[in-house]
Amino acid sequence: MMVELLLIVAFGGSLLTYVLGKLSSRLRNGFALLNALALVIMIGMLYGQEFERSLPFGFLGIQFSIRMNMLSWFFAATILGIGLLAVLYSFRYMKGKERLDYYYFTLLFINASMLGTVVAGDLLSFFIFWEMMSWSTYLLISLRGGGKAIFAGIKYIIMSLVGSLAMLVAIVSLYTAFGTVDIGELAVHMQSASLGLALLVVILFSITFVIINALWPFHTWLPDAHAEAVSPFSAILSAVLVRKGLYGLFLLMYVILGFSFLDRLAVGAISFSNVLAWIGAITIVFAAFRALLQNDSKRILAWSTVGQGGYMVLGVSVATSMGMAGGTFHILNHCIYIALLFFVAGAIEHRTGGIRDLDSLGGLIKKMPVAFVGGLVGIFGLIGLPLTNGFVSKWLIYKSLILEGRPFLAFAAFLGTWGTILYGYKFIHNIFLGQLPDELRDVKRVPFTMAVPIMVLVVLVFLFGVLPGIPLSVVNQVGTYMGFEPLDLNVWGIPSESGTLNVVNLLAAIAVAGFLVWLLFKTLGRSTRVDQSDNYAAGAAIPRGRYGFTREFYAPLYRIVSPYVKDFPDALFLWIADRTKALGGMTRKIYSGYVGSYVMYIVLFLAALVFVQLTWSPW
Amino acid sequence: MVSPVLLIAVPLGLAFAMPLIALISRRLPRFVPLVACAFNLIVAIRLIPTVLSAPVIQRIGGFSPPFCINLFAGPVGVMFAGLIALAGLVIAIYALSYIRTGPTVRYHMLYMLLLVGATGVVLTGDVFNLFVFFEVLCISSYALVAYFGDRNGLEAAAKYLIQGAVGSALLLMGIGLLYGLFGTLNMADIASRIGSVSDISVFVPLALIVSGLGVEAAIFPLNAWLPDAHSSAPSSISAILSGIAIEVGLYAVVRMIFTVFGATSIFMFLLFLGVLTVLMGELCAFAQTNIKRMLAYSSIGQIGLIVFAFAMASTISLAGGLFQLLTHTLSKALLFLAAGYMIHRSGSMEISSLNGMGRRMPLTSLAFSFGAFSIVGLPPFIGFPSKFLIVRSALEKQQTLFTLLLGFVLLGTLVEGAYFFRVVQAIYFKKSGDEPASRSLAPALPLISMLILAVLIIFVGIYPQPVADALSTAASDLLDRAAYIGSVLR
Amino acid sequence: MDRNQLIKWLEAPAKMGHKYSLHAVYFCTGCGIIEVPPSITARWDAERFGVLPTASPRQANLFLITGYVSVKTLKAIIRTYEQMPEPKYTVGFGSCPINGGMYWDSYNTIKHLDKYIPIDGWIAGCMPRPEAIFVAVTHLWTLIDKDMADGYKRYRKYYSQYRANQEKVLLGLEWPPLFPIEAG
Amino acid sequence: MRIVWLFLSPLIALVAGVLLLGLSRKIMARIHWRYGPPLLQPVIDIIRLFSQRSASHGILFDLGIVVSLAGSLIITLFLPFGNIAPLSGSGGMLVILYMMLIGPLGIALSGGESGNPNASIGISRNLMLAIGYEVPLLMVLLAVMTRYGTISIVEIVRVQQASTWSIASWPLVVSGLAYLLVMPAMLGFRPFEVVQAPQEISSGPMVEYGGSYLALVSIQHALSLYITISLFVNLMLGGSGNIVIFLFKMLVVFVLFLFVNAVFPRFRIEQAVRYLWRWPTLIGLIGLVLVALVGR
Repeated sequence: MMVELLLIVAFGGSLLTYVLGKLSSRLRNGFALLNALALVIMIGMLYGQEFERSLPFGFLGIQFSIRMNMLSWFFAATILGIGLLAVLYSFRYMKGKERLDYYYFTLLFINASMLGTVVAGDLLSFFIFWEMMSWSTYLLISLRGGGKAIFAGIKYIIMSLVGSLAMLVAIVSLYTAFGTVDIGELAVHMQSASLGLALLVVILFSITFVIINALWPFHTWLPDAHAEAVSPFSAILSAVLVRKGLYGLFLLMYVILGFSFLDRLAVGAISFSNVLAWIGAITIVFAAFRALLQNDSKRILAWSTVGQGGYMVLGVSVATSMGMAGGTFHILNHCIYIALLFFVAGAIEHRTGGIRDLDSLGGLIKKMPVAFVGGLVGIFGLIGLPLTNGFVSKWLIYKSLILEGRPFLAFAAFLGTWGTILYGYKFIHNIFLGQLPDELRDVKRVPFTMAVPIMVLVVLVFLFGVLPGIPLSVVNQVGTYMGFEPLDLNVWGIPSESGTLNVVNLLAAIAVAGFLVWLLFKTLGRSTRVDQSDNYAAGAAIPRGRYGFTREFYAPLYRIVSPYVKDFPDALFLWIADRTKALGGMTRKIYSGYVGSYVMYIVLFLAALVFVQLTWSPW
Repeated sequence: MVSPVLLIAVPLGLAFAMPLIALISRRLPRFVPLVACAFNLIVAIRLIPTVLSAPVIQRIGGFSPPFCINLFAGPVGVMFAGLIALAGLVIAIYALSYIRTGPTVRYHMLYMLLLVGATGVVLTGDVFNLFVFFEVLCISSYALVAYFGDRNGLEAAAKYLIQGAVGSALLLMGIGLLYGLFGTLNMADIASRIGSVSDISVFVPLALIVSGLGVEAAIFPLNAWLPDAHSSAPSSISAILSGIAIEVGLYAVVRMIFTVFGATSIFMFLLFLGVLTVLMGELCAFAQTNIKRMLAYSSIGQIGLIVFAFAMASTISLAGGLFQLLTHTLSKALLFLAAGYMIHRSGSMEISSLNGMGRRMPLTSLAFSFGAFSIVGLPPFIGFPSKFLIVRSALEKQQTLFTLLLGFVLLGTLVEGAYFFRVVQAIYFKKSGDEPASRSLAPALPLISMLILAVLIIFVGIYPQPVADALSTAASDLLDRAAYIGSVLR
Repeated sequence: MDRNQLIKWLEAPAKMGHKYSLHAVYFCTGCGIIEVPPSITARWDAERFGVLPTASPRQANLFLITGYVSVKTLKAIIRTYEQMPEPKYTVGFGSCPINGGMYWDSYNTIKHLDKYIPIDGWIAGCMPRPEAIFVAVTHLWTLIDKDMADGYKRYRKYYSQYRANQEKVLLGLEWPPLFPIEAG
Repeated sequence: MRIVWLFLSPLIALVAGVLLLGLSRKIMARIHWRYGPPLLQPVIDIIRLFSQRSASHGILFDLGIVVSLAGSLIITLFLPFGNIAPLSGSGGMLVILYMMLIGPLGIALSGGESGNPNASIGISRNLMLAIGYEVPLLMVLLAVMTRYGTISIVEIVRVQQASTWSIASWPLVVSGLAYLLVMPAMLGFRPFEVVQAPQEISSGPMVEYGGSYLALVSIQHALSLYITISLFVNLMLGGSGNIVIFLFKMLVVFVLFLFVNAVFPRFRIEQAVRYLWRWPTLIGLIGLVLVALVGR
């Protein structure tokens, strides 16, 4: 009964929030927070339960059912956790903006429908929740208004519509083949399915999930959408919503099809997982270099989201338990630090009056220390430095790739990481470091309700980085649910035979060495704090106003790589859209407005009928 | 046991009594359509359970078929009648405050006649009656298109009139040929004897009738009148035209092909025609900047979808087609009604003039977006189950051709989504121009009518089971020729 | 290295460090700079004395003012001197910094540089040869040994006067005082 | 015993690094026909710097340096040094790769905090150079790891001890060549000395460092010299059974690249990256393909 209650609370909560908003905004905010909190608590109580139950009602004779297991729980937990933080964060961020009732309603509604997709026990209800997720997301992306946001919204909804139509066809063909859409039963039936059907279904589903997971070449909706949405929602988008695609892939590959079947799909070296892995690799490298060329704080993060999706797919498609654990754990980690980074970018935006251009910021570390800590930790997690959570999952992914003898994929992954370092440092440097421009002298520090989510996430990044055993045990259960043998763990890491990971040694070493050096530094060195204006400028006093090197930070590298990392898919899709419009313009010419030709059409139609009859005589 | 004759007789009588009622009070005629439609709705609903068990054959003039004119109130017919009455009621409520200028009495009278014609077409069991009712329908709609009497309206009406006349002429010729062949006009009778003559001599009337009815049914090359007529008519009339008139024409085509001619082999032709219609309609709509023309073209696309569904000629596909028909009636009526007041507010039909409507007319905009989502076929709106049924039926054919054509249809749906979402964005997220975003609701009555439609859309979308069951019996009834013949010629 | 060297190292490492690693600001104030390249390259090789040109004043502890000082240059000199970390040593190279030299009557040349920043040693001559630099360096060593190279201490102590002189000639400075200025 | 080595090996690395630094100055002087400074000149400099009072630009300005030096110190625990590798059991090559980031990142953060454009330019050059040489380097490392089928560097060294040096074994010789080509860039020697180009950007990231900051940075520099070379020695020259031979190998490699350093002028960063992405990458790719073909 718990899961039904969960869904009821989620959907009802969103509606009720809207209604309360009409009464008073305080009431609305309070209730929204309460609702999100209640959901988190309920999902916490559901931990470890595993059941599948059919609901009393159906749809066109298809019985709805819900299921709860570690896989669903894992995703549901991420969704609700980030949802809670995003709601808390929104209070100050959205303050004074218009259409707040609408905003909170849609936000909670999206969370609810995402929850629905992960607890759905049959593909039809999965699809229905999925569609609700799509259009409600579309309704929230363009909230800001303005040309770019509008464009982002339409781009998103059209691509996701392509995906959902493909999925609809796939689901219905499954239904016509087996007369059921229940996931559990399909898993049984699929083993006896014909290859043709399986291939069709796999391809159609993969289109859907690749689009929503924004892998190359279907990534093009993501950067616009994430950059243009309001920041708390950007966090939700790239932390959890994009990862629904991976949930779908898990469902497809390991729950419905299963290993044996995936092997049957293989043609020589071209197997489903191989293709997927290479798509992931291309995505990683492409996204890393695209991110280098960006100059908008949120756009950088958006591209990094694209790239990280590639890592997860790499991990998942190397079907070893270690790779699987790496991919799954990376989903969690990414959802933590990307949300953190979007919160930070949003805080900067909020305080500096909506500045996202990296050229016009700088030196904010003195003004917004909390945001700086958040940003730094987030970037460290993104890079995957030791003692942050990103390190463990990336370590698992690299290692599984190397031990599986996939050096080229591993190379792509490493290269992506080094690209990440470049744009990550650019993000930190151009926003927080360097000289503080005059126009930012009176920037205020991050408000409390925005600082709390940031700090929570910072703590999580380090917690999961230092004690990876805790989340990995959950990840292990997810893996075992999908039929992988569990990794052997201890709370500090992975004591496996071929190269172990032991974080406690790292922690101790870094702590001791850091302490010693600090001691040396403090005892021997004597230093006086000077103002930023007291700075070496070849003997001259530094110019007032703006003095720093932020513009075209990696200019020589741009000059080298920019010809090779053009966004060809995007251009292609835009071209297609453009052509379609032109085609419509041409077809309109048929309706010339001259009635004579209209009558002629009627006569021609008759003539065509006669012609057909006389030629083939079908009637 | 109410008689189906009432469905026609009462509104007809009221329509002709309208001028007399007008003598009593100028404000009274506005309410007559309400009364009539409400009455029809009740009668139809009362009838549905009985006809689901067995069709009601209403003989007129005491003779027994084939020597008399008979009404055939099968499940399809009665459901259509009910749908017509429902749409008519809702739109009549809307019209109460929407139609203020011009010869209102004549408007309501013609409106009634239109509904009568439509009801007659769906209920009659006699080919010539079909023609007559069709003319009633068409002529009243010609007049209504030109209601405002402005240049566009008159031009559109003239075009509509010419093409409609050509269509009717072809139809009449076809019917004449049939009469010549069989010496009877009763559908069942013709159907029973259709096999007795040579194919080619059956083909000629078939071709004539299909193209004649096709004009009203707006199948691809024959639908050139539609965009002008729908876009320049008053919004209430646009709603009724694309919500009822086209569907009735389509019903006539289907009844003719399925029941009278039983020409199963024409389906493949219709299939391609349907797909072509979908692509044409959607592509043209995608290129429109005028909201009403866009909606009109999208109606063409929807008709194509329905034709596609009918032409697959399986129980599920027919049910899907009928369901899609219901979807289209409700959603498109809603869209036209909502658009009507938004245009009324902004004073222009350009999509760009709807920018920021969401703030100025929140409820109307909400209704519009419901309609749009439902037409595109997103859950949990009514459009989803119908689309689901159509896709399912196409895939159950288990043939590559059908799958391919389905792909094209879905492509059309994609384009449809593109332009509808564009409009929704314009309404909600584009900043309105110079005009201050002062919030003003549409008058109460139109809102009520939109509300009814919206509630229906959501409710059926969430709980489509009963509708689907009823429609599947209707579909089987439509498919089953022998039962039809038998039930009439007892 | 011999024994008393070692003892010196042990008892005063900092002082020895300053002696044997004099990193000079590579700062061209006047024509005298022409003598610096030969002194640091293979011909005379200043590096064997531990004298090395640095790129930024933050890293240096020796300031060679090579050649005449115009008013405009004085500002840069003061700025650079103030940015050097203490302890720091200044050497005026050539006669111009001492008394204006051949520009003694120019309206725009600073005579008596030591009115504006403290100078630990002078190298007379126009031009002095590179050997003179090494003479100066060895002389500076002895001064450091005797704690007489205390220019930076003087600068702290009499900062208000120095600042006053600087502002008089430069008509105001656009950076705040380095040390608190006591009144009077 | 292990505890002792835990503290001893960083110290040895430190001493070795500083000596290498002094040696480099001496040898460079001799190549220039100069007498050159005493061997311990770096030590004198460090003492002098520690005794100077310096200007700080903020907390990150201090922390960055500390973190980078600490990170560099820790790597010495993961690199086998002779036959001693106190912490190599926990993470292997991947950890080393990531820890090697901490040094440059720390300097980058603190340099950025200094708010001097020269520092920013230097850092951006540093990162660009890094991605320049990481591309071939990663190919080489992956070739080695795939060849020996392990990510543990101790294992790699052991296998080489058993059989032969990787640079002398068949498919890996190509990768070894690529490694040799990128070594100057990793050491920051000419022609890749673009990061702290004193004549252009006044020693780049270190422009604001004086006193103890500069001292720590130069110690870190010495350590990074040590780390880079010992990684090469471990991966390519088969490490060594005892410390002396190990240090000797390091010395040879170092002097080799010192000669390159002495005779080359400086690239522009753009030329440097283009070069690194052309020849070494090509050779590294060939090596990787060969390894992938030949297998273990």
